[in-house]
Amino acid sequence: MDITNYVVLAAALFAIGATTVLLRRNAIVVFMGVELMLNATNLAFVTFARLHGDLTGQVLAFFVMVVAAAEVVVGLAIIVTIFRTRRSASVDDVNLLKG
Amino acid sequence: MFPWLTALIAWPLVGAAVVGLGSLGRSRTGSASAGVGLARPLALLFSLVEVVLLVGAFAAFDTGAAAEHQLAATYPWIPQIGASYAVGVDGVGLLLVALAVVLVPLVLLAAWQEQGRDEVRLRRFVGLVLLLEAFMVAVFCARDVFLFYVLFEAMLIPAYFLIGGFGQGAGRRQAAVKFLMFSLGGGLIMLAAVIALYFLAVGAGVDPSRAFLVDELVGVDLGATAERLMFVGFFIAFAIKAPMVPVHSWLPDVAGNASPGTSTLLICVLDKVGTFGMLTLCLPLFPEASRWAAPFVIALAVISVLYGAIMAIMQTDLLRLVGWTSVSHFGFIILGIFTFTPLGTAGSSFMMLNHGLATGALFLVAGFLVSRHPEKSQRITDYRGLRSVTPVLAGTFLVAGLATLSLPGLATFVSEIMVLIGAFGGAPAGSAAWTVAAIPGVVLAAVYVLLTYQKIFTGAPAEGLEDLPDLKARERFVAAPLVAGLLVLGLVPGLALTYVDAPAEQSAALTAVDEPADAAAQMGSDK
Amino acid sequence: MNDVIGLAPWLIGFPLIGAAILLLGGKATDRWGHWLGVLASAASGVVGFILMFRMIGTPAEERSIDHHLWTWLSAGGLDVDLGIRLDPLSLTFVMLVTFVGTLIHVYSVAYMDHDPHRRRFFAYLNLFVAAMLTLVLADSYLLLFVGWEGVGLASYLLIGFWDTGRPSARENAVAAKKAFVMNRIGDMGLIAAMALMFSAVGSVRFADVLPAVAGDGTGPASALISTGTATAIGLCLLLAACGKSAQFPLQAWLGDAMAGPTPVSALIHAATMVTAGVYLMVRSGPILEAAPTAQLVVVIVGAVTLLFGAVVGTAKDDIKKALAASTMSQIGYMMLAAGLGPAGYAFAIFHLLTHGFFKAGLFLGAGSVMHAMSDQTDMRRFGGLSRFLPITWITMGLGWLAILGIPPFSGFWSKDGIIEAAFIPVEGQPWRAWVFGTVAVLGAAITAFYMTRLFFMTFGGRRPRWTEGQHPHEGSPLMWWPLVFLGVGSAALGAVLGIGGTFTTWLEPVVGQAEHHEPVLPVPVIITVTLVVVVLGALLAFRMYAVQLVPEEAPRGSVLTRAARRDLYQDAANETLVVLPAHGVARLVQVGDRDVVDRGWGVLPQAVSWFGAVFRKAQSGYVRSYAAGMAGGVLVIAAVAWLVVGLGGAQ
Amino acid sequence: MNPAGLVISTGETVLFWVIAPLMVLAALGLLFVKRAVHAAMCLVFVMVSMAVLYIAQEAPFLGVVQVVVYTGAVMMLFLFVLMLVGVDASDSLTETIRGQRWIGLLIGLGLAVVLGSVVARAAFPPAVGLNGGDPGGVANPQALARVLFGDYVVAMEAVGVLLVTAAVGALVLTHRRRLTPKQNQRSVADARIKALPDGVVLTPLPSPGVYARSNAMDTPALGPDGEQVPQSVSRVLRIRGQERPAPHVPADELVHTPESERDA
Repeated sequence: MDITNYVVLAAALFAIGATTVLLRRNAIVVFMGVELMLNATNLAFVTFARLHGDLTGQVLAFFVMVVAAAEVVVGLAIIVTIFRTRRSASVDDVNLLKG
Repeated sequence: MFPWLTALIAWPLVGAAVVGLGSLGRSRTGSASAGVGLARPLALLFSLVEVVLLVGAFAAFDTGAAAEHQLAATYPWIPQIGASYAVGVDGVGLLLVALAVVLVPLVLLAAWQEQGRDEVRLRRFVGLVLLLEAFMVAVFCARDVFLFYVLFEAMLIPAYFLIGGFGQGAGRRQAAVKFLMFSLGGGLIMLAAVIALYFLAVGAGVDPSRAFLVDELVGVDLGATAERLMFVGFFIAFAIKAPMVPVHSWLPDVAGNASPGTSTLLICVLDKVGTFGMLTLCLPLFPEASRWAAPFVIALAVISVLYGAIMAIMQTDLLRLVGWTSVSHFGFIILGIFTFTPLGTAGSSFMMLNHGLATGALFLVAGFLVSRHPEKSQRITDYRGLRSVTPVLAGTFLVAGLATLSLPGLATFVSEIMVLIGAFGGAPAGSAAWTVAAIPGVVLAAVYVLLTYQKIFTGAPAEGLEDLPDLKARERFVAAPLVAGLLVLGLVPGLALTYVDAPAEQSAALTAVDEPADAAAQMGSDK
Repeated sequence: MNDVIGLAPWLIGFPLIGAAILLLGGKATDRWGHWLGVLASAASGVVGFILMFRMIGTPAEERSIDHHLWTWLSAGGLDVDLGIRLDPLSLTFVMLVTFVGTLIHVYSVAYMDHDPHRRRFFAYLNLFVAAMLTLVLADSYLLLFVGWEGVGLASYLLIGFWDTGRPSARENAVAAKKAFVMNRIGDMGLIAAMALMFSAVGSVRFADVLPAVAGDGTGPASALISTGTATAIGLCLLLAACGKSAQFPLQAWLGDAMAGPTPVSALIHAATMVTAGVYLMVRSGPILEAAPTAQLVVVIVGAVTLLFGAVVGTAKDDIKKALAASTMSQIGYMMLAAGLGPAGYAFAIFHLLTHGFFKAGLFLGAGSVMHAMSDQTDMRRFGGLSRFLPITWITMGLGWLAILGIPPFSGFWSKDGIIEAAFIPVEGQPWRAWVFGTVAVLGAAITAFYMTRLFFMTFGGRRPRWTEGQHPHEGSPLMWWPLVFLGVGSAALGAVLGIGGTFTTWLEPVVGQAEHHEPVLPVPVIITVTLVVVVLGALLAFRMYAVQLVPEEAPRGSVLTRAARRDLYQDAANETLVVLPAHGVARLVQVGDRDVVDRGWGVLPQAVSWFGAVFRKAQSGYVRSYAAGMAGGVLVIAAVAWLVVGLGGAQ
Repeated sequence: MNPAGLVISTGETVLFWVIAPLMVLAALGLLFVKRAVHAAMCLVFVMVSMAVLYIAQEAPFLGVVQVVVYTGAVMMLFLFVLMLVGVDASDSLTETIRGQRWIGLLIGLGLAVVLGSVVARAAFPPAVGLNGGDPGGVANPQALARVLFGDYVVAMEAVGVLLVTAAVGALVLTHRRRLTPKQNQRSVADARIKALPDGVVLTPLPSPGVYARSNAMDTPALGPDGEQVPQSVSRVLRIRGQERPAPHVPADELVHTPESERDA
C-alpha cells in the first residue's frame, strides 16, 4: 500500500468537513465539521512526518490539537451564550450582520 | 532660542490632555467626577497662557524681515519618506496664529453657559476646543507639505465632533457629516498631489529626506503639466476649505447648525487655512500654474463675492446668514491673492485677520442674541424692535455688522479697499473687469447687514421679548476685545500691515517672475 | 500759519472725542451730555475761526497746506497718510459745518428736550460733525472716503433715530437703510475711481492725482492720466456724488430721510452732508476738466435734478418733504455749476454756502413750526401762523427771500452767478449755453412758486386750518436764537461775500482763475429775465395759496401734480427697474443654490449609496454564505495556483 | 515506494482498508444524520479511528492524546453543550438559503477534486519512516518530547498561555450577570410560603401510583377522592406523552383525563 493513501483519506475527510460547515445549520454540527477538518489536517501532518522521517510534523499536529481544544472551549462558550439569548442554535438565526 | 512655535503648538495639546482626560470612559450621565466645575476655568487658563506665549512669539519675531519664515525649527520626523517636523512663520502666518490664539479664549468665554452643566460634556467640549486650537496653530506654522497635510486633515476631527456633538441646530449631525465629506474629499485630492509632488521633486534632484520641505520645493522645476495638475489638486482642497462657489455647500449648513462659538473657530480661523494655503503653498510652489489658472480663479472669486452676498440677503436664519457673508468675504480674499499685486495680496492677508475679528464678533453676538430667545430661535423674523430692549447688544451687533460691511474706520475697510484697489491693476487677464464686477458686493453687504439689523432691532418689540436681558459682563468681555481690535486696526492698520507687506511683496515677485518689466514698473511707482 | 497748523487735527478731534465720551459714557452723561456735544462742536468752530483768520493773513499762493499726521496705511505701493489738507475750499466747509452745526446743536438742546435719548442724539451729531470735517479736510481720496462713509453712517443713525417705540418706527428704520444703501451705490463709484487712480498714478492723494491729470509734469511722466481714464474717473466720481447729494438717478432716499428729527434734516440733509457731492466735484475739478464728456454728464445730471426737485417741490404738502425736494433742486444748481468748469466752481461753492445758511434756517423754522403744532407736518393743516410765531415767521421769510434770489438777499448773489455761468457758451456746442441757461431760469421760476406756496400755506391765509387742540407758541430762546443767526446769515452773507467777488477771490487758489467769458446774453438781461420769472412764479403761488382758500384735503390735481406728489414715480421706477429684477436674480440664485449646486453635490453620496445598495445584497448576514464565499475563494485561488504552478511550471 | 526506507506491513494495509471506508462513512454521517447527537457519535467514531491510524503511523503518543483530548474532552464538551441546547432538538435538513446546498456541495466536491488531484499529481520523495530515519532513536514519546521541549519550547509556553486564556474566556463568555438577589434556603422557603395561594404545594409531591404490574413510574397515583393526581408522574414523561392511565380503577369511578389536558 502506498503511504499517500493516508493523504487521500485526509483530503476526503477535509472536503467532507468543509461541506458540513457549509451545509449544516446547527451551530454545533457546523463546529463538528470544523473539528473534522482539523483532524484531517492532523492526519496529513502525521503522515508527512512519517513520510519525511521528521517528528516536526507530529509536533505540529500536537499544537493543532491544543489550539483546537482552546478553540472548542471558546467556540462552544459563544454558542451557549448565543443560545441563551436567542433560544436557538441555528447559525441562520444569527444574521445581524445583514447589510 | 526658545522654541516659541513648538510651545504654542504643544501647550493647547497639554491643556486638551489635562482637561479632556476626565471625560474619557465615563458615560454621559456620569456625574461623580473629581474637580467638578473645573473644566471651563482650567481651559480658559490654558488658553490665556497661550496668549502670553503668543506675546512672546511676537516679541521674538523680527518685523524687519517679515517675509522670512522666522522662529523656525526643523527636525526629521519620518526620514524614510522625507517628512519633517518643520515650523516657521512669516508675518501672515504669525497674524493668523494670533487670530486663532486670541479667538479661543473669547469663544470659551462666550460658550460659558452654552453647553449646560454636565461636567463630562463640558470637559469634552473644552478639550476639543483646545485640541482644535493646537491643530490650527500648527497648520499655520507648518513648513513641511506632509506635516501641513496631516494637520490639515487632523483639524477635521475636533471640528467634526464640535459640530455634530455640540451644535444647536437639529441638523447638526448631517451638517457635521457634510462638512467632513467635503473636507475629506478635498483632502484626498490634495493627498494625491502631495505624493506626486514628493516623487517629482525627488526626480528633479531634491534630497529625498527633505523633499517635503516647502523651502526645498520652491523654485524646483516640475514640468508644466505636472505643476498644473498638482496646483489643481491643492487648489480644490483649499477652495473647499475657504468656501468658494461652487464648493461652498457645506458652510451654510454648518453655520446654521453648529454652536456660534464653533462656527467662529471654524469659519473665522480654520477656513483661513484655505486662503493661507493658496498664498503660502499654491503660489510659491506652482507659480506658473497659478498664473495659468488665475483668470479662472478670479472669476470664481468674484462670483463667490456676489453669490454669497445675494444668498445672505435671502436668508431667514441669522446664523446661516453670517455663514453666507463669509462666502462673500472669502471671495474678496481670493480675488486679492490671485491678482498677484503686492497691494492686493497684502490686503488679502490683512483681510484674513480682519474677517476673523469681524465675523467672529458677528457670530458671537448673534449667538448671544439667539441664546436670549425663549425658544432659541435663529429665525430673523422671530425678533423685532430689540434696540430699545437690549441697547448694548444692538450696538455691538451694529458695530460687528458695520465691520462686516467694511465701514471706514474699522479694520475691514482697510483690507477690502486694498484688495479692490490692488486687484484692479492685477496682471491676470480680466482682473480689472472682474474687480469692477466685485464692487457691487459692497452694496449687497450694506443690504444684508442693515436689513438684518432693521428686522431684528427696529420697530415695536416682538411679543415675549419685551424684557430680554441686555449683554452681561461676561458677554461684554467677549465682544469688547473684538470691537477694540477692529477699531484700532482700522485707525492704525500699520500695526498689522508691517507683518503682511513684505510677504505680499515677495509673493507678488514670485508670481511675476516672467514679467520683469511689470515688476520694475511696480517698483517704480512705489517711490 | 504753520504755528497754528497743529490745531487742525482738533477740528476733527473735538467732536470725535465728544462722540466717544457720549457713546461710551452711558447713562452717567445723560444730564450734561448735550452741553458737551454743543461744546465739542463749538470748540471745533473756534479752531476753524483761528485757522481761517490766519489763512486770510497768508499770501494767496501759500494757502494750500498739507498737514501730515501719521502714516495711515502703507502696503504694496499704496501709501496713504492720515493727513489734513487746509486750503480755502476746505476751510469754507469747516466754517459752514462748525458754525451751522453749532447753531443746530444749540437748537437741538431745546428741540430734543423731551426725548429720553437726547444724549445719544448728540453723540451721533458729534460723530457726524467729525466725519464731515474728515471728509472736507482729507488730503487723499481714501481719507475723504472715510469721512464720506462716516457721514453716511451718522446719517443712517440719525434718520433711524426713532426706530423703536414709535408707530412709524419701522418706516424710519427703512428710510435710514434706504439712505445708506443708495449712498453705498454711489460709493461704488468712489471705490472704482480710486482703483483707476491707483492703477494709473499709483497714489490716491490729491497732491499726486490732480497734477497728474493736469499734465503739468509734476507727476511721473509715465503716469499721466489719459482722457479716457479721466472720463472714467470723472463718471465714477459723479456716481459717488449722485449718491451722496441725492442727484438723479440716486435721489430717491432724500425725501424719506426726512423721517429723522428736524435738526438732522437741517444739518445733514440740507446744509452739509448732501452737498459733499458738490465738494467732491469741485475738489476733483482738474479731472473733470480733462474729461469734457464727464463734465457734460455732470451738467446734465445737475440740470435734470434741478428740474426734478423743483417739480416735486410744487406738489408736496409735507413741509419737510417740500424742503427736501427744494434741497435736491438747489444742489442740482450747484452740480450744474460744478460741471461748468472753473467759471462755475466758485459759484457752486458760494451757492452751497448761502444755501447752507438759508436752507438750515428754513428747516429749523419748519422744526419750530412743527414744535408749535404738535409735530404736524402737513402744510394744509397750518395757516395763519405769522401772528403766533413771529420770530419764526420773520426768519423763515428771510430764508424764503434768499432762496428766491431776490436782491440783496444772499441767494441772489450765488444763484445768479450760476445762471450767468450756465449761459456762457461752450466752444463747438452752442446749444449748451441756451439749454442749460434756460433750465436754470426755469428752475428759478418754479423755485419761486413752491417756496412761496410753502411760505404762505404755513404763515399766510386768513383762516387757520389747524387740527383740534393746537396752541402754537414760540419755543424757548435756545430754539429761536439759532433761527435769528441763520436768518441774518440768509439775509446778509451773500452781499458780504458776493460784492466785489470776495468769495471768488478767496477760492481762487483752489479752483484756479476762470478765464472771463461773456454769456450768450448780456448779464443785465439775464438778471432781469430771472427776476421777472421769479416774481411771476411767486405771484402765482401767492394768488393760489394766500389769496384763495387752501383746501384742507389735497385736491386730486392734474396728472403732473399727482406724479409730482409721488416724486415723479421715482420709487415705482426704482422698484420696477432695479429692485424687482434684483429680487428676481436673487430668487434665481437661491433656487439655483438649493436645486443645482447643493443637490448637485448630493448626487455624489447618492451614487455611493446606490452602489452600496447593490453590493449590500451580498451581505446576507448568513455566516454560511460568508463561509461559502471564503471557501469558494480558497478553492479558486488553490485551483489557479495549482494550474499556474503545476501546469505551467516544470513538473 | 522505496522499500529501503519504509515498508508498510500487510497488517497495516488491512487495517487501513478496513478503517478508512468506515471513517469516510462516519464522516458522511455528519452531513446526513438529522440529530446532532448522532452526528457527535459519528465524529467520535472518526476520531477514535483516527487515533488508531496515528498509532499505526508510528505516532503512539499522538494517538493517545487524540483519544484523551478529542474523544475524551472535546467531544464530551460537545455532548454537554448538546444537552444544554436540547438533546432531542433535531435539525431540519431542508435548506433555507437559496442555492446554498448546491454551492456547498459544489465547493465540497471541488475541494475534494482539487486536493485529490494535487495529491495524485504530486511527486513524493521516497518515504523514510520514523524508525528508519532515526535508527538509534528512542521511542516515539521521548523523541517527540525532545523536539517539543527543545526546539519548540517557546511555542509550547505560548500555547499554554493560550489555553489558560481560552479557559478564562469561556468563563467570561458563559458568565451570567446576576440580575436578582442570590437565593438562599431561607429566601426560597419564604418564596414558597408566599406563593401558597397560587397553588404551590409545600409538601413533597405525591409519588406515582405504583402498581405491581410494572415498574409503573408512568402511572399516576390516585387521590383520596379516587381522582388521578397528574403531578405524581415525572414531568419528563408527561411531556413525552408516555404516562399511562391508572388501570385498576373501575371505569365509573374514574374521571378520564383527555390526552390534551394531560399534555398540558
